[in-house]
Amino acid sequence: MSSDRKGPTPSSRPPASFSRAVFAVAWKDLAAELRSRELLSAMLVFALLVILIFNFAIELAPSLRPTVTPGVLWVTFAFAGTLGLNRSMAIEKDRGCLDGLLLAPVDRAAIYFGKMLSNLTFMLIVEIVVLPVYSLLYNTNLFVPGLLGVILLGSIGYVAVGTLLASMAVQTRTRDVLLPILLFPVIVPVLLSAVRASGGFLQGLPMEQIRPWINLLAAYDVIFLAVAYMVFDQVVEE
Amino acid sequence: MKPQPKALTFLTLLSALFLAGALAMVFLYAPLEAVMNYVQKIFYFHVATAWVGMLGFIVAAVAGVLYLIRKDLKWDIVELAAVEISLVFFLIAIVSGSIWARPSWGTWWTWDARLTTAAILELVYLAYLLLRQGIEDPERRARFGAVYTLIGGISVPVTFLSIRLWQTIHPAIIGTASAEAQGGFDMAPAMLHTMFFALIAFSVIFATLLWQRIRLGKLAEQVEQMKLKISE
Amino acid sequence: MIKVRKLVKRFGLKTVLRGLDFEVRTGEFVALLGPNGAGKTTFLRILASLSRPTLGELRVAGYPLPSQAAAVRARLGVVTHMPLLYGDLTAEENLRFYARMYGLGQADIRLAEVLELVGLSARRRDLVRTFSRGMQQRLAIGRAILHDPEVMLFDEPHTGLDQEACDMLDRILREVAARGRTVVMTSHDLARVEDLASRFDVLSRGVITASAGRDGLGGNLLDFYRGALAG
Amino acid sequence: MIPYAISIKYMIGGYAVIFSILAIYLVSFFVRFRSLQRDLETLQELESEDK
Repeated sequence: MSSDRKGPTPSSRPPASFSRAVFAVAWKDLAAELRSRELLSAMLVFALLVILIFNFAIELAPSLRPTVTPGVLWVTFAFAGTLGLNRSMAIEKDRGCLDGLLLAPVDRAAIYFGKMLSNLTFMLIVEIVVLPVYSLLYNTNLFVPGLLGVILLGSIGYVAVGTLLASMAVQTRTRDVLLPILLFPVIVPVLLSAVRASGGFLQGLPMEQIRPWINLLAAYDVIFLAVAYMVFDQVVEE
Repeated sequence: MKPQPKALTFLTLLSALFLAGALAMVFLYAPLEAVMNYVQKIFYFHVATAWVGMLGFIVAAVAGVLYLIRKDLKWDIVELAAVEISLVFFLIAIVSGSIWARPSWGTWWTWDARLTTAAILELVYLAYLLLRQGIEDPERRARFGAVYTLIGGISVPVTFLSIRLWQTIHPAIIGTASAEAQGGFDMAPAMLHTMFFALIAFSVIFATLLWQRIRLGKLAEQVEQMKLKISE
Repeated sequence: MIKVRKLVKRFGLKTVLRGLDFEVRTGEFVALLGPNGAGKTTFLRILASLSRPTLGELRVAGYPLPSQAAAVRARLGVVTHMPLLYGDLTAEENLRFYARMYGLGQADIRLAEVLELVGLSARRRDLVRTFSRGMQQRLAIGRAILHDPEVMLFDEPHTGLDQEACDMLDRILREVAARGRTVVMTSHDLARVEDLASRFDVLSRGVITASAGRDGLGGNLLDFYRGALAG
Repeated sequence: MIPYAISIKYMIGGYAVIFSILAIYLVSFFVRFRSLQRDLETLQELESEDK
């Protein structure tokens, strides 16, 4: 050990700041994922499979594509998302790491935001890969700036609630199956407005018709980030 | 278990009377509606049961928040009781609404905001029960349950708004099941009286059921306590 | 350093700790003994601020719990039978992550020191999931002493370790104690703790039933322990 | 206008469903109450035997 001082450590050491802790948590998730790639590869393969299955299940005829595409995309994101959320929290539970996080002298909400940030990153990476593949396969241009904005807003709402619920789900007996059951019924507003807004941009609807959906998405994001901020310590503490 | 309090016995009897009274008003007092005639009589109980479901939803959300603040397991018992009652009564409302809709609009189901939201709420509450089932520790079960009712309590109204918005922007999708068809008929004063009586009657029934269900919850808690005491 | 008054912990209807009193002075090394299910782990989790007390007062490292949990956490190092490490990060990355969580600034020197101390310098770039149980436990100790805590809590640290790793652990424990740090360790391996600890407390049925210093044992530890459980 | 015969059929069906669900719930309620009460009595007996 570095020094030979005894007794209480001087309290001059600054407590870990909130934002530093948030980024530390997100960083270690990303660093671990960069190495193992198990979470992202599972999410990606699954997402591509969902799209493939949709192709056979509902004839994605060219005339239907503009109306069906947003639905297919969001269902794909939502399904792949639960896979990632489950895995990301299971890692914390595996070697008791959640306790390790809780032992750190940081606000519990910082842990939530860190996990949320890394989950959001995983989700966005999957979306970034899925979009061009879908464009290519179905010859639809998906690179509309508005659509990308909607995807960001929708993903934030999804991950905000998903991270909170996943941290509850991993602490139950039925942890592997519980997350989608808990998540999907409360995520309906996000999916509905994200699908509508995405469809609006793809069909080139006037902004007045899209804006209400964007507002709804933004409101949902803000509300649920705030709720998760307030209740997260109740979910991880005994 | 303590014997049933006098007030509760009284309330239970009152509920039975009110239920009989509501039935009598529906069948003897309320006039026949001109277009839908008999089947319109479902309306009174449909609205009243949906109202009980709403009350349960509100009580559950409030009890959840109170639990998170106070950490007193009695609020957990209240919350579970309210969820269960809400689940049953929304189910009644959905099924009866469906049966009413069939002859009136030629369809069992419309993606109407109220109906769809009620169905989603049912799913939220089923998920809630599954969540509770997966947790042994009663204290954690209560905490997670309260957090989930809180999330549901916020997301379900937002769901309602978003479905409403969906319909106003895309009225074509709804087709015949537009606002006019959603129970839109002229209500005679006698119909209004009947509806309000049914609402009051079912509010009393809700209070009774909630109280009884809370007693059931307390009894279950007592049994758990006895089991622990004996096993020690 | 640690002061606990009338601590009660209930899980729902089940009472695990029933009015426990406990006090540890600075620099003491307390071995907390007791049968399985006596509430040792629960008690340690409460001291570690991982679990909230139902009733009772407690102060750790001079701060009350749970109201000033963050201040306590900054002065506390905890080792449990779970390593609390990430398998897909290297030894060094794990420590660096925790250094950030504890707000340690330029931590490189400190990281090297700690890795040296727990004998993992050579393997600092290897993934933790390739480590044996003993090495993981050593790294877990490294994680716990990273911020040079005033109080250290060990929950059955010897469980699942081979002889060599146990000896290594004992050496580290002695060093920690020699530096005047306060240590509380639970164990049911009496032979191991006998010459480590300076004080022995027995936790049984949710309360401390006996406590004695090294000199006050009156014979050997086993007799003392049996006596405490019987009485 | 809906023919009376059909309308009555649905009305009866509707009320039948309302009251059956209500009845099922109440019965399940009583069953749970009774079984809990029986459990409690058994436990109380067990306890008094212990003493």
